[in-house]
Amino acid sequence: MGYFELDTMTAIYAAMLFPLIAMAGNMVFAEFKNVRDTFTLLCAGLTFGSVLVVLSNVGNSITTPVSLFNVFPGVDVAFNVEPLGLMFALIGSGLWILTHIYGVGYMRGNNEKHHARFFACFCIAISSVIGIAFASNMFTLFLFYEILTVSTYPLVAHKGTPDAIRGARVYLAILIGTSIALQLTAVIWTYVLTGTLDFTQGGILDGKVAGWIVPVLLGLYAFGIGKAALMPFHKWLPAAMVAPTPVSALLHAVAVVKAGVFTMLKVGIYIFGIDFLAQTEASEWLMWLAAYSIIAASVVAMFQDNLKKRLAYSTISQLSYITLGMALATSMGVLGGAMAIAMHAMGKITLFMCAGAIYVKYHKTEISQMQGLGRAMPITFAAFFIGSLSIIGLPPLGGSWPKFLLMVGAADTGHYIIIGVLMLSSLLNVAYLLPIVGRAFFLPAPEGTPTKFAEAPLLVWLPPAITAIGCIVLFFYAGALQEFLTPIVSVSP
Amino acid sequence: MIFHHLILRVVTKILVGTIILFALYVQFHGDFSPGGGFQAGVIMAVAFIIYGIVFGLTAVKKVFPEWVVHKTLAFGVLIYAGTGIATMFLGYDFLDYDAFSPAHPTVGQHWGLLVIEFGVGVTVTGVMVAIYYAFAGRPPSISDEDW
Amino acid sequence: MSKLLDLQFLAGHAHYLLFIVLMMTGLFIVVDKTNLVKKIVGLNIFQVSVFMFYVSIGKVTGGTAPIFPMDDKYHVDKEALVGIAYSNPLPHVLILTAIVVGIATTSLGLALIVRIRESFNTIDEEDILHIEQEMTRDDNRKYGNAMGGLA
Amino acid sequence: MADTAVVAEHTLRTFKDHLPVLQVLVPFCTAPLIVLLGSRRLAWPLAFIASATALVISIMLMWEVREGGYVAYTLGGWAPPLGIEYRVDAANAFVLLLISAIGTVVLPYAYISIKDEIKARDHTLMYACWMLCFTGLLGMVVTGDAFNVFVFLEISSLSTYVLVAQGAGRDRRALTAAYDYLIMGTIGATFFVIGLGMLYMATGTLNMADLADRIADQGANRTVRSGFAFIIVGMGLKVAMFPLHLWLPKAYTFAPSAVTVFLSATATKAAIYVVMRFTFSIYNPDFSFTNNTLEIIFAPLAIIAMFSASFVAVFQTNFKRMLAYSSVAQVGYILLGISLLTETGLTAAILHMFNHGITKALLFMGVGAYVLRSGGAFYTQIAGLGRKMPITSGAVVIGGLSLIGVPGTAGFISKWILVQAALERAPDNAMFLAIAVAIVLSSLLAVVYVWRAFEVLFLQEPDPNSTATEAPLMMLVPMWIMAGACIWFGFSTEHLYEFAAQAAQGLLDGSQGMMISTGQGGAH
Repeated sequence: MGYFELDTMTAIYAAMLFPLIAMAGNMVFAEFKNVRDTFTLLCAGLTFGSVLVVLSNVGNSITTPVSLFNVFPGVDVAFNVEPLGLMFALIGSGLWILTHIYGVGYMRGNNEKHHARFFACFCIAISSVIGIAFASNMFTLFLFYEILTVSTYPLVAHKGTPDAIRGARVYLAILIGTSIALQLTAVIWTYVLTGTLDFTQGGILDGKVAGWIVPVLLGLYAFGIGKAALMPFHKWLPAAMVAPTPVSALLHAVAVVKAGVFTMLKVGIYIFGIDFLAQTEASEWLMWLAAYSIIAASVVAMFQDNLKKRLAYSTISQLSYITLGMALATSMGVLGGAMAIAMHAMGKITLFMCAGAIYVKYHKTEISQMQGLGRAMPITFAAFFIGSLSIIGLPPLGGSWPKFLLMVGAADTGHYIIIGVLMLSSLLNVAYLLPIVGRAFFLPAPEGTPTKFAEAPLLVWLPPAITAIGCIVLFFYAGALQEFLTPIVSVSP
Repeated sequence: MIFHHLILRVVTKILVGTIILFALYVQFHGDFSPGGGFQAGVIMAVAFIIYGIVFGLTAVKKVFPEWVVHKTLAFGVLIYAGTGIATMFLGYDFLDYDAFSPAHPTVGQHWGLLVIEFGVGVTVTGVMVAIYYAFAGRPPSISDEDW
Repeated sequence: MSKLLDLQFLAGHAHYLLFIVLMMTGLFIVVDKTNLVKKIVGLNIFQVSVFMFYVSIGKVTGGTAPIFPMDDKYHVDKEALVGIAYSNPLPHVLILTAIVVGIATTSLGLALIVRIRESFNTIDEEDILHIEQEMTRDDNRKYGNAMGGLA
Repeated sequence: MADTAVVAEHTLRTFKDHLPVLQVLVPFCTAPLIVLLGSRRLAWPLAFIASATALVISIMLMWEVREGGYVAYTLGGWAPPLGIEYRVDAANAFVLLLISAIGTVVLPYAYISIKDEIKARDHTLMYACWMLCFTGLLGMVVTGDAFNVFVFLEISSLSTYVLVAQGAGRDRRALTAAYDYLIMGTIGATFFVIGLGMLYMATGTLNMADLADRIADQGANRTVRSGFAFIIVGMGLKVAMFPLHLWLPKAYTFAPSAVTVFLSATATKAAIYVVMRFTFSIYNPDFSFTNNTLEIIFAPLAIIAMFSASFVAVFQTNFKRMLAYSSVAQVGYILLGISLLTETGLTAAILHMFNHGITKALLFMGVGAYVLRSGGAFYTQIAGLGRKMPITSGAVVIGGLSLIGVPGTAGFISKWILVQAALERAPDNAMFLAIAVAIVLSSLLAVVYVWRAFEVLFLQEPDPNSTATEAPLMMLVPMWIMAGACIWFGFSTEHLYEFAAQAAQGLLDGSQGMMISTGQGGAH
């Protein structure tokens, strides 16, 4: 098939271009909703296809950066492929298809306004996610990172209600604020110190800096990457829950937050270098902070009654796993973090989609209102159940592997307390996720709650079902995934 | 039109001509003795202004209508710039009067200077008269709309 | 300067002192007077001080006007040139330009004042300020609650 | 006729040599021509042709000096330092390009906006003034003679006062704005002249290059120093350097939209160029007093401006006024770049001059479009116009992002280089780390005030009985040209950057910078 003979760079550009085409399509066909949505779906498929082409061309090797154009001497917009980014791109574009289907069902079932604008911004966000995934230097990454922030703002503020606007403000203030005030400083500082921003195996800072600068710089990055929702810069995530569920599902369970932790990993691996971090022990404090985030966020999640808020806090704690993996500065830890990106994405999107399904059908947002709803929406809640198990990390579900790897990593470095932390957080996960399912299935339904089978529209319950199955499938392919990711930690000569 | 102040009017009528004559003298003598466009222009303007003061604005505007004043002052600037452009077309620098008679630069300078001073004079006259019209021509208080 | 007050020095720089006095007077008028026309007058005094400053720079002791003596056939007569010191004409020329600019500024300023007088019915800064504050208050009453939400 | 052919041929051969003077001459001749023809229909085309020609000329000049060195031109064939000399090197070629480009792009926009905002009887004179202002700004930049700078400065200022006063048709406060500007501007210009007088006393010359040499020879003495003080203060008024900026917000707010666009993008920039020229080329930056002025006075003032002006901008209820205050803040960035005294810093300053020029022009054009359609720039009046005027608002969004300095826009590049410049000096002095932080923090304030405008535009419900429709094409095209420039220079800056670096080098070489000669201009 001629299509697969696309060379890698073309495929990358294609993967970034198709969403933009889809956006244009949304603008053009704004009025004809069926044409518009099918067109977008088509583009989503093509995007995923091009990423697959990249996969089939490159496999898990690391390609040399190709510069699109030079911005100013020493800094240029360039792309390359490496396993971590490829995985991220796969997740992003793959789940986009599902989310789009789901989104169409949700927006129509919920008769929201301004569909065209909504999907258009969505497309830009996806495009910038691909850009982040394939960025080969910090400048490019930062560029798309900011585009992602700006393009998701209209999505969060979509409803246009005062509290939607307020939430969007918090969202923007924290993300832009941290990224400009801290991350940008860090990036430029790195550039001044090393004269380059390219992601290179083993890091670029090694030997360039020492002493107090290293932790400070790491801090600037860690807090500057607001999308990683590291405490105390996590508030935007709950705030962003005012957005329509598809947004929460794709962006705040997959694209945006994962972009954050992805950046975090990239910085840890390719800017600082694991070994450099290990010997300078600059990431020690970050590890403890992450551990704290994990526990604290889980605890907060327990007391949230609003389902989406609870999921948001759980996301915060799960993200800190990945930060933790980076902070452990061991290959195992990093691998664990990298895998967690995939696993958590799959699990969390399931949960969010289920939440959306419940909202679409019965307009229930509070957990306390969901008693006995399971009889009415068995599929949804089954999917929810699987998703939560995966988040908790019980075999035979994908979520169990990253936790395992993280523990191994912690054991390697002799941080046994961290193992305890991970255990504890799993218990907390159980405590705040399973009761939802339990209430839904086993508690008697109060008056007015429908009891006979009445699922949400097909387009709304199908995607979560698929992702739920995905959670199970991933469990068996975890080994392969780990294989696939190993090059990122093996320092090349 | 004011009819009193006989002496003023008679004297003015005599003076105006003299003033203009003097202005012309200053103008064209300016390039090798004190004087030149600026002074000449002001003196020339004085002739019109004094006429206006004594015989009223309408009278002087008959002699030297406002639109003509505007054209005049623009025209003077163009004379000035035109001279420079002419020298450029002759292949010399802007305002390099040698261009006018490469053989005897002094003569060239002489003519060039004469022309641009004339331009300056014309402009200054125009500007001075224009300023006088602008202020004298305004009734003390008038609402913003109807002017 | 050993002496506290060096009269010779002061005498030698009298024109600078004068220039400074004039300049300060002008500036003071501009800042202090509320009458717009007086401000323009102050501005003129201020500028004139600078003109004087320039002219005084150009003076060469015993120098005369820098015009070549000519014989009746308009040729420079060489022997008349001998031993004549000329003042430096350049500052004067520059100042001629500056004066013209000054005139332009003054007339423009006055023109503005006329228009201000026509639309505010006063040329006193205080009153104008009050009127404008009133206008701003009106604007805020009309459009003020347009904070586009809290910033 | 044979000799005309000869003349024509001769002219063609020397056209290139005349570029520096033509740059000024073309608009200068257009102004009286417009008055002379006195035709409302011809005024605009003439003005546009003149600006376009000026743009072409500036590009050709830029091309000639791209390798460094300079093009010199002697007026009236009097050799410098006696005669007036025009001298174009990388630095002023860059500014010339900025000014003429903005002037050319803005004019089509101005056609509609002026038609809407100004009484028809004033149009011809309006365009004449516009041309004079254009002439003055170009002249200030192109000339190599210190006093000539003053003359052109006054030409541009006087016409600017007139242009600002034209806003009286909409709001009588334009008159007082113009008057205040006149008083302050004249004081500034006069200070500048005093400074020049002192320089002339000390050196006996007014040619910039010559000045540079002689000052370098005789070193610093009291006259030279006080001259510097007068010049900086005088130009500071024109630049709207922080404590001297009071005229700017009022003038920009009440001037006609088109005029505001033109001034905001060019006037301050030309003045900043003069400051650069004097501090770096004429006054050798090695002089301790030059140094101190920059580090002890410029830098703090710049930072105060960045914060206080941005802070004030946050609380404005009028889009136009908000942008005016942000201009003061942005000037702060530029001055900060200058005060860093490194090549990177100066490059950042020059780049920011350019980027801020196009960004602000774009934003003010957007405001003008809103004013045209909804009759005012107050937030209540423009509420929800984002949906009614999507194309305009799209451009405004790009401009706003560039003002914040979001990656992918021009504003980001210059901010990046500015921070980089500050950080480069951090090792030897920790204060610069603080400065770097200050820069990024102040751009957070920009986020706040820009985003408020965005929310008003897009998230608020439009006034139900507003009849606002999309702006006419003749306005949209210039806006989108600027928007395109904002994006383009946000991605591929290398040539711009190299040229700015070139200019910075030229300036930093001080007097030597003005001595190197490759291209000698001037016929014969």
